[in-house]
Amino acid sequence: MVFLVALALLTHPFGHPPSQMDDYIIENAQSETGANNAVTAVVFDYRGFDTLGEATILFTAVTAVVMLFRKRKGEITK
Amino acid sequence: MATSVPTLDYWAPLVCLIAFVILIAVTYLFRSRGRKQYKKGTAQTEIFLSGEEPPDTEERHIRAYNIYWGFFQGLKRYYDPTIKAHSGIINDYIIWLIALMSITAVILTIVSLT
Amino acid sequence: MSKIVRTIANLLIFPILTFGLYIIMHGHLTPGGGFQGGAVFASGVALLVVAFGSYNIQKRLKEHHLSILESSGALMFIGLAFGGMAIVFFYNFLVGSPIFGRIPPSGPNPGDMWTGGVIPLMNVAVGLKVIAGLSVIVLVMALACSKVKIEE
Amino acid sequence: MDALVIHSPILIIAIPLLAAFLTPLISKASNRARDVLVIAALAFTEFLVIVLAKDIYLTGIHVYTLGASSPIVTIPEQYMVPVRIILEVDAMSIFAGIMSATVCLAGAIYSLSCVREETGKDRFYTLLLLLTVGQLGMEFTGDMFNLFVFLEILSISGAALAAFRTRFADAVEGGFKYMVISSVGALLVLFATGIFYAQYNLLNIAALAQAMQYTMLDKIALTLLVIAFLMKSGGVPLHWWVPDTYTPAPAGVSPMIYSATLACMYALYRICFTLYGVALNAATIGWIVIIAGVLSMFVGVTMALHQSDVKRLMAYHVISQGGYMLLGVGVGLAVLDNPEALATYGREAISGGLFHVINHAFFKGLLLLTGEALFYRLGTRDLNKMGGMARNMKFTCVFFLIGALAISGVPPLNGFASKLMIYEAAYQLNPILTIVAMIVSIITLASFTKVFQSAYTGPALSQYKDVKEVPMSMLIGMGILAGATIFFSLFPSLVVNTIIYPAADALIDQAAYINAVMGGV
Amino acid sequence: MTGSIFNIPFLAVAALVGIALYIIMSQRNLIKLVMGITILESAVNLFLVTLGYRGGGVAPIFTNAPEGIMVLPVPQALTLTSIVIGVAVTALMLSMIVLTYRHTGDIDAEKSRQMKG
Repeated sequence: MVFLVALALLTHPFGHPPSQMDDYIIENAQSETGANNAVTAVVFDYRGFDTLGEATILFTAVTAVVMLFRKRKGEITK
Repeated sequence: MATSVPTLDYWAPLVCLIAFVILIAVTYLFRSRGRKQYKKGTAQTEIFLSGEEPPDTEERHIRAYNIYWGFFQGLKRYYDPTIKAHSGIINDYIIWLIALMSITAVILTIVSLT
Repeated sequence: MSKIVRTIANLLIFPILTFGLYIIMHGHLTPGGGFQGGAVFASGVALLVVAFGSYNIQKRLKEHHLSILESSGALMFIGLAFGGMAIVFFYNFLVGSPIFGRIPPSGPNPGDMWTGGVIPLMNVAVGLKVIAGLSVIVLVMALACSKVKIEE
Repeated sequence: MDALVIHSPILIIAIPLLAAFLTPLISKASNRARDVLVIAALAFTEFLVIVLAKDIYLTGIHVYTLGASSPIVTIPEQYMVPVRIILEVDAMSIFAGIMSATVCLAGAIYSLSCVREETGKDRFYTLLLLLTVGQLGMEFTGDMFNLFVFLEILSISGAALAAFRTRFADAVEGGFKYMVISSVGALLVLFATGIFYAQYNLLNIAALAQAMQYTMLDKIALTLLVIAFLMKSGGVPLHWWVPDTYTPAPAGVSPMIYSATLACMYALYRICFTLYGVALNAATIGWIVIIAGVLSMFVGVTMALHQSDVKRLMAYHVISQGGYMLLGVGVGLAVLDNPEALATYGREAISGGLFHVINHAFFKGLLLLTGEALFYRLGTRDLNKMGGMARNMKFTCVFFLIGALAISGVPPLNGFASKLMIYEAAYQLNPILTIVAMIVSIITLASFTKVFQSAYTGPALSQYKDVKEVPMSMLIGMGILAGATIFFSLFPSLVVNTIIYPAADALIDQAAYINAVMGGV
Repeated sequence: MTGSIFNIPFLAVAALVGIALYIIMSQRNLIKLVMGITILESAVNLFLVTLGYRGGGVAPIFTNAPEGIMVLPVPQALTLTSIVIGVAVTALMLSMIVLTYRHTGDIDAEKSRQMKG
């Protein structure tokens, strides 16, 4: 399986990615969002919803960890 | 077989329900024509087991493990390996995943080659 | 931990926290942003936990205060997203306004703090969230694994 | 009202999310306010889903571009491809959304009294809302990476909820297994997303579907996606986690984890039909799905028959009934590139599978709730120790009977209607499939007879003399699902014509999905 | 370097995936299992970041940027997201292992299991 993936990946050229979507972002990030950092522009503007989801995941994990280690009534039962 | 009638065009649950209600009504009719001779609280309503004492209430209940015992015994050759495969070890789950993934990838590759 | 570790931690903690805040504030200009800065800040908290022990830290830094901070960060973030609701969810409604509204010239430039619309604010919101969130995780897991039984 | 409809795709996701962020703050003030907030948020979501559904059936696919100058500008001016994240809601998505929202509402109402005795309820409700968000997000998104993000939200909150009763060792174990399985699955999805991005520099599903060339790398991505989602939707032989996770999960949550499983099944269908669509080697993948479905049905039901733990038994039925859905849709998938067969029985098969999805979400949710009602009152899940419960818990018994008869496909209940559709269509592809499906249906009835006999009938047992009926809100939660089951039973053709056929057509009609985003570019 | 057969980053990705899958399949220790998942995650992240590289490109940040073409920003954003997700997942799994240890006194997948069959 790994071999198959590796074989397939090797046929893919490295260093020359197709870039129709990213060219738009590099060109227009400054004028549309006003941010110099294109990565931040992507993170918070173009793909802001993903970041909201990501923040939600962190929130979920924190909630879950605190919930797992919450104070319990009584002892642990096996 | 050029066209087929959509299945739900001839499936009418209301008709089925009405038929069911009628059946119940007929059953009730038959039942109500029966004779009501027994009296509650007498020996007529108690369990008769060839004159022996019936077992306690608790023991009269057939527990879950008795049910379909013969079925499992008959299909022992299927059940033994299947239950063993459900090992509950997380690594095994992943091994199945990888194995199935490899098989699928190989099938897809072979199909596309031919 | 030994005295050396504690002294060094005392020395280092303020530069680390300041650096974290700097990364959060300048996320729209330089590499970094809310997540990275928050992680730097939380690593400072982790350093404190390692140096002084989770029990001592927990007396100062209550986990439910942190979780309130985290919720407010998340609310601020989603509130900013709702702010663009007049047009569309997540619309960058501050571009062109007096707050963070300037638009930099295209191409390489020295950078201006007051650009980016809602992005710097979102960075702060996410930064708050990540600081609180990662600190809570570190603290709670350290407490759970410590020998000092304070829950039960 | 108009603005509400336009913005409803995002509001359906954002409102439970906002409520989830608010819950920890509100619950500091009052527990009562928290309960009201949770139920209100879910009820409002349900209302929005229905409003949006009505509009979709009238006007077609809704798109919502996040952060653009207008929700319907999917592609920037003078440009060829979508750049921003786009939510795309068609009849299939809203069908899954209706299912998820309803089940989650019922589960939340049921939970109100079910977890009353536990500590950490603030966290519980937050996670419950987040689980809802994850499902709805997965169903509505039109973006591969966004799909991955919501898949993770769903997995983490689901795993945490499964482990909610941390005082039991098996709860933690179930949660851990679910987490490992889902994180591996999600990483496979992410890897596939990376492969798509490498080739086409696109992340949007519609744009990818248009650009799809079915190269070698695409085949590998297809394998990764199909296997990952097959695992998350509990198909044999990747079903192992299902019983482990469902058994110890708290009651109100089990139906929600179940609808999360169905959301993953939705993603599987979306990948096969919409993302690959005409480019797909449909017969091969279709037969893989069919074989997985048949195996799921058979292994699931035979293992269920053997269980003595009431919730574990029902968890194995989750697998087995999931097989019906895979079979139904798989039959449709296998004939996707054959228009004549598709029109003759393919559409019918897909509709049957989808109808079974929503039917099963309701009656299996109901059954899981009744199983937990027994645990709530008796403190045990072991069938060997139960007996005579129909005397003490009359309503629960009635609800159980409705669910059990529906799942076994006894007419006139809705399980029969959807199974009939699957039988008829599968028979035209291969009669053996129908025979297996019928045998499985019989064994299903047998296994629920076992539960009914050993738990509800029999003489009253002395140790359970004082057992009472479960509290009101648990009955309401079960009542909602039972009501939906009966409604679907009595008016199957109404339901099928209104929501199932549009959903099936939306699955088949790949071009419409692409056009809604690409605008015929 | 462009178009050469030896695409070292992709080879590294494949190697990491192989190592990770081997660990997940063979190690019964739950902590090692989590390590395996983390390595798998690193492999995927490396893969994503590698996709956005353009030969000789600079970071896509305009503040005092040197002249030249820029690498693609989207994969970097995706990787950022997936790293944070990975942290969350790992934290949750480790917490569950701690709880498992408290309950059963063991972190072996076989010895600490409660449910099977």
